[in-house]
Amino acid sequence: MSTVTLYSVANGLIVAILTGLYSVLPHAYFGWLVNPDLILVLSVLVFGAILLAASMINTIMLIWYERKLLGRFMDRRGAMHVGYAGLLQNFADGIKLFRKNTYKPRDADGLGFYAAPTAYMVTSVMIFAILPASWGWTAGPLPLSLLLALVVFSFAPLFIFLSAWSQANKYSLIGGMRSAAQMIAYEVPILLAVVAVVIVSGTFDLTTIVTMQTNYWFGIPLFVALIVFVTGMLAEMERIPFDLPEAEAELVEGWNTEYGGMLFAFFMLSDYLRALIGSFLVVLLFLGGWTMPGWVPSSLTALPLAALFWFLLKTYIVFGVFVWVRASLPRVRTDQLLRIGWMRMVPLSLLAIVLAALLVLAKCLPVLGCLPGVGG
Amino acid sequence: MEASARLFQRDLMGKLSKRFPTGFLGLDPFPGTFGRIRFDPAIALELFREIRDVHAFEHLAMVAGIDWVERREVLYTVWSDVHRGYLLLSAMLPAERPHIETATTVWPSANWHERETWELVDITFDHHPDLRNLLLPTGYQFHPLLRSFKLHEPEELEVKVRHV
Amino acid sequence: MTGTSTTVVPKPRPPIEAAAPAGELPMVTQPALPFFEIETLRAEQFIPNAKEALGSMIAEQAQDKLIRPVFNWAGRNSLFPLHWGLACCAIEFAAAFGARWDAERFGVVPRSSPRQCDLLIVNGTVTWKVAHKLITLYEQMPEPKWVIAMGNCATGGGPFRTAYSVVPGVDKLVPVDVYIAGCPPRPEALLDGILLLERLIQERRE
Amino acid sequence: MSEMWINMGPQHPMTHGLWNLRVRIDGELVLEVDPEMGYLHRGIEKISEDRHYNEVITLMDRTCYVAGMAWENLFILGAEQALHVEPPERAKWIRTLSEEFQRIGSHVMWYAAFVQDIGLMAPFLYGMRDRDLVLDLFQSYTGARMTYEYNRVGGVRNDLPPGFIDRARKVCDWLLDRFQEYDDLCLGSDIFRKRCDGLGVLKAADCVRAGITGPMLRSAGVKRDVRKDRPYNAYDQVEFDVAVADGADVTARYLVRMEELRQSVRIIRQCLDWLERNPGPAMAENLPRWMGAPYAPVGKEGYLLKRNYPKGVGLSAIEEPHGEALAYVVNEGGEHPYRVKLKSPIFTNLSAAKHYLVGYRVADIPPIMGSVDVCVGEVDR
Repeated sequence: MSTVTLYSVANGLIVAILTGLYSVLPHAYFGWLVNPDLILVLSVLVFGAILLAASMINTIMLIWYERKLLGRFMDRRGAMHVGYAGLLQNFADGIKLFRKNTYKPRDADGLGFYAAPTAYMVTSVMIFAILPASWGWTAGPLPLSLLLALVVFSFAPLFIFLSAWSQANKYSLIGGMRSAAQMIAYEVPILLAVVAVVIVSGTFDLTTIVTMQTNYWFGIPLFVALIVFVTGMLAEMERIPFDLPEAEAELVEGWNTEYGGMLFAFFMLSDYLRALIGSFLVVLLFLGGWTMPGWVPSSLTALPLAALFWFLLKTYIVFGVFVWVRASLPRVRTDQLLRIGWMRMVPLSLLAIVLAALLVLAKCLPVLGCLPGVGG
Repeated sequence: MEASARLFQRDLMGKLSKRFPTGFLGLDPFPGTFGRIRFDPAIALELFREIRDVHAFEHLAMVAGIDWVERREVLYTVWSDVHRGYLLLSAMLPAERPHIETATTVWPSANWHERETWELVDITFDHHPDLRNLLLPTGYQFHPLLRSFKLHEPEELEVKVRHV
Repeated sequence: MTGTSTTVVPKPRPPIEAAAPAGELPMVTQPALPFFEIETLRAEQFIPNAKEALGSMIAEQAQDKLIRPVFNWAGRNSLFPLHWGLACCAIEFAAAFGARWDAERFGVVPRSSPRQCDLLIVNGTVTWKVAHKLITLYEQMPEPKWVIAMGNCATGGGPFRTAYSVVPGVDKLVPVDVYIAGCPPRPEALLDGILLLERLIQERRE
Repeated sequence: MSEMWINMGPQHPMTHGLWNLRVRIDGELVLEVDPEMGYLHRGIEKISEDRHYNEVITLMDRTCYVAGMAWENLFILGAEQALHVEPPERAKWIRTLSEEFQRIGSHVMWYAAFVQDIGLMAPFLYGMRDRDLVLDLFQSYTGARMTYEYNRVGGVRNDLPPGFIDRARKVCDWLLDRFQEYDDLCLGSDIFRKRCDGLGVLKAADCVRAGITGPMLRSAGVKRDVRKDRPYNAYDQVEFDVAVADGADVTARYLVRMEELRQSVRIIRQCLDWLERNPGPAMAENLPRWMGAPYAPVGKEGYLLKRNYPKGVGLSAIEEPHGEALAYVVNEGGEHPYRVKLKSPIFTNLSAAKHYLVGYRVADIPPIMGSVDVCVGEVDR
């Protein structure tokens, strides 16, 4: 495997610029330019900037994709007139929300009101530094990247509840309560489903997990875990049928009722960032990540961004399934949702763990590699 | 009108005049219904009970108030699933302080109808559980469906808007 | 640097012809200097931070030419109306978001919370009972915001203008940008009104 | 969480109109409700006293804006009774046809709004799409999508245009297919059944006591339908079944409305057959000029003449898409009605809100209120 990663690219870029500058400038005064600490800091910054830009653009395209797809499910066209096929629609929305004036409702708690969306956004973006999008698109080897990603992912209920409480609005308070209950209820099955993957792969490193899926996708032997994970992710992302916290019909826009302008944009963007993360995780854990099927000619596999392309393709297909679900299912009720979570999903995920353990014990996993058309 | 309906009408008239020798003022024919009972407001509650329990008019469809300038009429329209027809009950009230016993104890659906009639036609329903404004803002002091209340083009009125 | 900063605002240039006495040809054929240049020259002599004043003028120009068009473009293309149905026109309002007219093509997406909206479409009869709630909703919307009076009732009371309970025109309560005629206006008319508003936003200078 | 009052309205996605549902909740449990009406009170009954009979129709269209044709029919029936006018047979059939089309339009609109309440997004668009087809038909013979002003004292304004009947038949076929699709989307979904079964239950005895009418009453198993019990227009000559269900819950109301849609198509087909076979005038002849046939009087001289027209009173009842609606029209011999009293079915259905909302959860309020099918225009008038 090549060692060219996103971080190494950023690092190389910084090193080249700094050494170039250093070579033309007087050495006596500019020795600090080639200080390794400075290079490290700058590389991390550049890495972060690239990552942020890539994830933001991806998210905005994801919103566009959802709007267009949802339009098609609804027998209409979605955004059309801003840019080609409405591609610039979300940029217009973003700039407009940036332009709106900021305010704080009179009774709102100032710190919570401003801090919650920011923290929500920051934690969502943070996960992108952890998730590998291809063998090169990583910060570097992270042996516990899966665990770290899930930990950061589960911060959200805290911030949602903080924002819901600090708005001093009854609707958002109800929404926040629901959201917290829902997210905590669905953390458990998600983690248990991940345990099944970990049992089979024996590692918490996402890159290794993907590499192990070269022959077969984990989604096939761990089908039960896949179902549990996708359902749990739907709940974590607060999408229909589990979008109770934002239930438009009874709670006016749910827990972000009082937010407008840029803070609302933060919430909106974070929601889609989390949707993107959820799709990423499904692809990484169960659908073979960036590994390409065997029928792809090797000349294409060798192309520099082929792995990234396949990964994004899979992600968008998975997200398309989420949109499909959103277009065709009604919303469940809070008690039903919690009952599904605790009484269906948790036993199912335990079953998935047992199945995974049996598969490992019976040593029948390598057999699956012989199935045609399944994996690499 | 069908013969059976006419028969029922005559039967009803006989029974009611026997039951209420003074308060029952007559049963007028009214096209498409079993007729219109005129009654004295003093016997309102007993009449409602009688109509519902004995004659099986269990559905109160409408309560209407009409301002005849010198009098006010209050009109109840009831429906019977047994007889399949409407019956009108009408009482004339004086124009000064018109009031009648509420029908909510007999037909709970009268609640909002009477609130509406109270605020629009200014007929008070005694012992109503919740007589407050329904359609008009709380504290509106006019009764728009009285004949004395005239409508104006907006240009004839001065509109003062106070931002609150 | 001094503690206080004064900004020089260019005054509108007075008409040159008006300076000449009536009935007499002006002697000077050369055009006079633009007024604000004279101001600047004088300012350079007397005001120490005239350069900054000039810089602020340039910044204003840049805002005029670069930033404002972008903001106006964004505001024009992303109007979020408030999801609020008042009366008859609300049904046509909903139809405009249906499959046949699909107002989302223009980036118009209704939101339920006034905080996230920038367009109040008054789609129906406004009564005095709901008037102060309408004003509250309008005030809850963050700036910049616009109002469309959809239909005859919102414009001037419509068939109910003589009624005792109806506000004869919502412009008595909130400032209205676009009026749409019709009782109720067809969804095409609503879309036309929205496009008209978009033109107004595009030409906005503020 | 302690108890608190929340205001659902006047600007709230649940209300589908301009009213306010004050709810006292404990956590998610509803303890007490208090509907607050009057935000759309436009004084239609008062304005009617200042208008010519044919001008009142303008107001009737706007009384209930999703069922304008039904309210026109209602008022015209009362006015004709009060003015002692009998419309020709063909006008009655056209009115029956129009009312059934309006019922389809209203119920499909209800479907669109109701499924949105429980979170189904796409069917809202499907409902609006199919409603537009019905509105196109209305437009082809009345000229308007929602506010028709089509009925007149003594008949209807104009006859059906050529080619209408074939078009209407095609729309009927298309709609029947779509109704099946609606059922597949809703009844075929487990989540839908979970959300709606056993919700907002109001048993037959309670319904009757609370004065509830329409699909809500029939969903409790009471077979009361004004079209059958007290036929008006041409309903005594068409065949149809009264849709009833026995669940008395939200699902039952859904089933009743869906069955009514199918029955409406059945009635419309019979009407179309009759109208194809029987040409004739759609307007009564020899009407006094002030009655403004076939158009509303433009010049004043038409009805400023002194007349000695008989006084009269009319009580009309129709089965509006939402339930039993009544109009009481008093004619004192002038060109204006002396008093028009309208009774809206939703008015009483809403007044019983505490019977079917208390004890359920906040998340249940939108589906229950959706199944009541609130149109505030006719409640507040």
